[in-house]
Amino acid sequence: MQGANILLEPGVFPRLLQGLWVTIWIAAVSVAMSVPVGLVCGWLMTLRNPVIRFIMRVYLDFIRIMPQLALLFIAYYGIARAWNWNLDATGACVLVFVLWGGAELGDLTRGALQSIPEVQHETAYMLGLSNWQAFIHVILPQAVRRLLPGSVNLATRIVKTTSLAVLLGVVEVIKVGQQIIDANRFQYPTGTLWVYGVIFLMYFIVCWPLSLVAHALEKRWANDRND
Amino acid sequence: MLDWSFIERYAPFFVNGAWMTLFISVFGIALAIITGGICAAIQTARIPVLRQIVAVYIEISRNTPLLVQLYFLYFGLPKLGFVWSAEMCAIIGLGFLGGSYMAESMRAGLQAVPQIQRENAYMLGFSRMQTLVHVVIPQAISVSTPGFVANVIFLIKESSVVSAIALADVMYMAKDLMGITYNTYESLFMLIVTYLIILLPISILGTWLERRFDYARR
Amino acid sequence: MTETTEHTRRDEAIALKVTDLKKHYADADTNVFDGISFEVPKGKVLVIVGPSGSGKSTLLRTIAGLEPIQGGTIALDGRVIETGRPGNEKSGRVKRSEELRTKFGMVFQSYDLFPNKDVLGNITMAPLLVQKRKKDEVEREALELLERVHLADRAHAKPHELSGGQRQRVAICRALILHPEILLLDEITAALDPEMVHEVLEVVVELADAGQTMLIVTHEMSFARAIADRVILLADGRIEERSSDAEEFFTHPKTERAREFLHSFDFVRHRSQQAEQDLEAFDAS
Amino acid sequence: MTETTEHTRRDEAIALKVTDLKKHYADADTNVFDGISFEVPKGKVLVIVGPSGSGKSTLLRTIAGLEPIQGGTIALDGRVIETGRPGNEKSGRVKRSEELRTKFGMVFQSYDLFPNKDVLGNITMAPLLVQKRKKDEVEREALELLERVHLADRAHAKPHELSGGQRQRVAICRALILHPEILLLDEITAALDPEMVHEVLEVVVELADAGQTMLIVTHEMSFARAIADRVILLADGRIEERSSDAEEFFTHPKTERAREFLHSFDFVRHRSQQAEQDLEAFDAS
Amino acid sequence: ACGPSASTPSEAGSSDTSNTTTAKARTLDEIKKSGELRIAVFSDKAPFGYVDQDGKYAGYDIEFAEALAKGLGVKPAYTSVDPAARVDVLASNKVDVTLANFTETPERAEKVDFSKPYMKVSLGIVSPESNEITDVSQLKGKTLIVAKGTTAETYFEKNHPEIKLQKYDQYADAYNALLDGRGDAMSTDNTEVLAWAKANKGFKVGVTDIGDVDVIAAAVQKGNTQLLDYINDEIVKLGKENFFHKDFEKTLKPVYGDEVNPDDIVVESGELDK
Ligand SMILES: Nc1ncnc2c1ncn2[C@@H]1O[C@H](COP(=O)(O)OP(=O)(O)OP(=O)(O)O)[C@@H](O)[C@H]1O
Ligand SMILES: Nc1ncnc2c1ncn2[C@@H]1O[C@H](COP(=O)(O)OP(=O)(O)OP(=O)(O)O)[C@@H](O)[C@H]1O
Ligand SMILES: [Mg+2]
Ligand SMILES: [Mg+2]
Repeated sequence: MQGANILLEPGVFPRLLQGLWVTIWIAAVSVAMSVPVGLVCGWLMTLRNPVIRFIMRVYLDFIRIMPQLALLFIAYYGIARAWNWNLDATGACVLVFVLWGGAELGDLTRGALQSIPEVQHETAYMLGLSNWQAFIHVILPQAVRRLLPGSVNLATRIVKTTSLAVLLGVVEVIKVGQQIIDANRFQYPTGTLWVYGVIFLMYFIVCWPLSLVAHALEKRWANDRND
Repeated sequence: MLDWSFIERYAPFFVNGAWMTLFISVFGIALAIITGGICAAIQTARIPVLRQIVAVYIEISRNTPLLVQLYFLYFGLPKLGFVWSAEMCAIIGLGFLGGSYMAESMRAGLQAVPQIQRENAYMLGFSRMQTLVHVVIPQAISVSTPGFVANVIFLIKESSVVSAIALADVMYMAKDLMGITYNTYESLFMLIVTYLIILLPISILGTWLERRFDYARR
Repeated sequence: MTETTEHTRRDEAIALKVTDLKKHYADADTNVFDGISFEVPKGKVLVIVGPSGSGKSTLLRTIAGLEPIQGGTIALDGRVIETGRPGNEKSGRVKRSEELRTKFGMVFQSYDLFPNKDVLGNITMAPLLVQKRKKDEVEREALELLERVHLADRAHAKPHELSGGQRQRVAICRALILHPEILLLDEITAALDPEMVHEVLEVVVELADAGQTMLIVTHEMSFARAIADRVILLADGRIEERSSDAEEFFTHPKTERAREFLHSFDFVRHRSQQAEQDLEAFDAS
Repeated sequence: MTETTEHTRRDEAIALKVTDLKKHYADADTNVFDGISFEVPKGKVLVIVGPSGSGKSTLLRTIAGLEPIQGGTIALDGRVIETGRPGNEKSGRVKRSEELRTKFGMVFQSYDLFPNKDVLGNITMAPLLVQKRKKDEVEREALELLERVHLADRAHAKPHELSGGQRQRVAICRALILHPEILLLDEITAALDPEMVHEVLEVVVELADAGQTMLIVTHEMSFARAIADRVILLADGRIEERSSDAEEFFTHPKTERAREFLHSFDFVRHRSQQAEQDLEAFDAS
Repeated sequence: ACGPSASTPSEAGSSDTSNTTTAKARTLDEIKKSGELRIAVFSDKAPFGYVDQDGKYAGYDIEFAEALAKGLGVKPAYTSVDPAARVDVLASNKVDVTLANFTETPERAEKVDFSKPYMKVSLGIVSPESNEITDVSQLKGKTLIVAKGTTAETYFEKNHPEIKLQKYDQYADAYNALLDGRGDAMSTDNTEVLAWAKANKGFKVGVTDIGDVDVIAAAVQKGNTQLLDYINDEIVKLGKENFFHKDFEKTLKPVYGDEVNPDDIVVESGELDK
């Protein structure tokens, strides 16, 4: 058990935290950028135009059916080169997570918008509200409530999926852990257990509160509906 | 353009990789279903202590990435003396992760069966077992199927991570080819095609199952 | 509270007799009822009316064995089948033999057919599984029942293909095929569109005419009036008025409570009568 | 089809006049209605009754502008506000000015309050946003309206904290605060528990007494009888009977169709009368 | 395990097609202007390229990298790579130079341009003392651990298909797998296994030189002669001050001790037979 002392080595913990910061940074930027992308996608998905509909369908289905890791490789090794982009591994991660998060969030948005009963639109019309007023004051507030729990869950999934960044060579928390394991292999032969254990916990500590928030939102807003 | 002779030459390796992916997925998903079933049963029956344990398990499983779970199992646990093979780790990892997702969809199915259906069965004289087999489960399946299918696809996708512990699945083959031959586009192309071949039929089958078990009630 | 005693004629056999029934829900403050007694003679129809929350459904559910009772007894055909015990609130559905359970037929308000079986499957399931009867005999009887409720042509429809009124008629057949001693109907038309109410209630009337013992909870007063042999008005878990002459109850209720209750179903108040004072009240604002 | 002409007294101003209205849904085979005409005098109540699917809701929705019409005209206060054009089935809600829209107040069957606003917020939203009225003035009026529907104490409740009957009363206030020329009510009690029906209908009766012009669709015949100035029986998209004497319509309907329809709401058939033949039919099976 | 047997691609020999399009490399001027020379290095391959206790890059390759950047008057910007990614980071212009113990092979030479060498190696095999592998033939039917995209992988795929390879993305994983007994032996550059076995009790390098003697060099994107010329000049220039021997003293000696003759490893001025 003295392998645990690896965690007390000077520099080890701060470095892991730095690595975790990279993880969180990728996740946070991806989530932040997914929001506008997702809202636009969601709106596009509600349109009746068959061409747009088909494109969005293919986009969503492709993103959904491909493993995220495969998408990361496609983005990092394939797309960047084909389009002559200078995209580093971190950039590729963000790109993939935004495309993925955007598609998923778009689908959530579509679901939320379409789940609002037609009678809400009709009531707004009868009360003389303009389309814009109806959207801002009636539809959006309700859509957001239906959307939020699912979005927080999606954020959790994005955080978890950032772990794949290590396989593109991004120096995030797992990679830092591997470097530490490597550099201390001689003093701490059982360091692997402890370092991976700590990383495991770190992910849990980041994701769990998000799960709790999603749960709480779901509970809080479940009965805040008309039906 | 793509080099088709290259694709022809290496296609068999992707077939092998696909078998590995399926092998890991089938056993991993089977384990996930068993784990999920037990958890869902415990949650639905509200068994005191076990219920809390299940709740903790579900939170841990859902809030940590499979890759880290695998590293921990594959590289971490040996330091405690448990050396499991890569296949074993992959299946356990997938089962551990999938168990919570499966539990969630099964529990949703069980809870969606209205109490009144059980009451009807009681009034008609059904035994507990008859109620379960002929009334509760057929209806629970209807609600569980979409989530269940989504989970199956999700787990097969997640299995791409097992290449990190040296299991020669589809992803591993693609990485390998890219590393040795540097034919990136062809490798990525085959990667995409192989996953489409594995996942599209499952996705279509899933849609069919959803329809099959949607008794379109109300 | 006036608990008038009931006089059942000597020659009337009693199908169901409830004595001093006490019911308490686990986390509720007060008892739903604290001693209720009544009986249903064989072949007769007892209708229970009363405001929402007065305990009508609970009463049917305790009799059916879906809820444990905390006091009193329930007797079927002169045999006590259940005796209340205090403190068993949480014990769930009552343990009754399968045979005993099938002596009560119940139809609920919601359309609760088994969605995974077709009409015939719904009706034949219990006789086949529980009573182990022969398949062709059961199916023949099921088809006869469907004939009676005018649904013979829908034998192979799935529940979701039926209207609400059709589903309720199938639910009645599903209960009838077990030849229950007594049929318990809990607001079976409450969730129906108005024009379907009739087709269902007509079936019930025919059943009553054929001598089926029934205990009916309903909000349809004209139906209650047409079908009831006896009536009970339940309010706040007490029997506020009981009458073995249904016509009398609906036309000349004895208690103030019953008058009030019946009044709330009638809207034959003419505007002219009230207009003046209402106008004042309104226009002032 | 007997289209009796209506005789409106000279001194009655006409609030709403519908002439030769044609309505067709995009993918339906037949027209919902193919030329319907009627009028609602100011301050009067027109009740529309008829079996399910006869087009009652569609009629209200076309008048409200929620559905485009394919023929005929709709006139409000003598001014034609809409003229039908064939082929516009898919064009969605009619483009009407905000001012014109608020001249119609509508309450639907479903509880359609905005769930994200409290009671006061629901009522004051339109006057504040659309009419740009002063906040304190609007809130004062809203509270007065709530007083009238006996909900003054629930001003800050969220919709999900209200019962169905309370929600419908709030929905009525939300429509009233815009001072609509005509109030359109589409089966506003159909989704309510029986004892809540009364509290809502009472409010509507009071409104009628206060002189609010209304067009009401309802299945509650005793309510219809109590409130109607005129009645229309709609069936299969045609006006089968119309009467400017509601009492007459309910007691002595002229057409066979109306008799049939009204009959289906009454269950005052006595068992003894039918018992014999029913018994035979039943016991034989 | 009872899983499907995984035959791996390279058993069919590696392909020689090269039609990969590339993202245009930066010119020297662009590099100077940006103030950064982007270099792909290992971060888990002590003592050649690793991250030290303080989280800084260090090692034999890093010393050279520092010198290259200094010669241009810019700062080095390191990107950590996996062995398998070393070609692609160049092709996709994610870095300017790869300096990650990159062994020159004909296949690689088709995809990237190698500079003059600065090190020479052959492959070594490290195995547990208790079950030491002293000859390649002993490996028949056994499992050999390698890192993906290394010369060891290519060599064994091509020449010893009878040996079962277990491949990891990263060196750290491969070493860990050997420590946990997931394979019978591990192979990579002899310099590397020597260093590793010295530090890990219970492991021994039973085979020190299989395959040809290969050279290790810096690599740039195919056709980037401008940068390549600069590196070659720099290698010659550094050779004059015996830079790589000093590098050896500083980074490798503490690990190898006196057992290894620096001249067996180090190449000065890109001249092999010096
Ligand atoms: N499961 C339960 N737990 C606690 N209290 C309950 C439960 N079910 C019903 N109650 C309460 O018992 C009382 C009687 O309810 P019950 O449903 O029997 O009334 P009801 O007369 O059938 O009303 P309705 O006409 O609305 O169907 C009510 O006050 C109700 O709130
Ligand atoms: N959006 C629609 N598209 C096509 N047909 C419709 C649509 N809405 C209603 N219909 C059809 O139009 C006819 C009239 O429907 P409507 O809802 O107006 O009847 P209703 O008299 O209000 O019935 P209810 O009493 O059940 O409310 C029905 O046959 C219905 O199926
Ligand atoms: Mg009830
Ligand atoms: Mg309608």
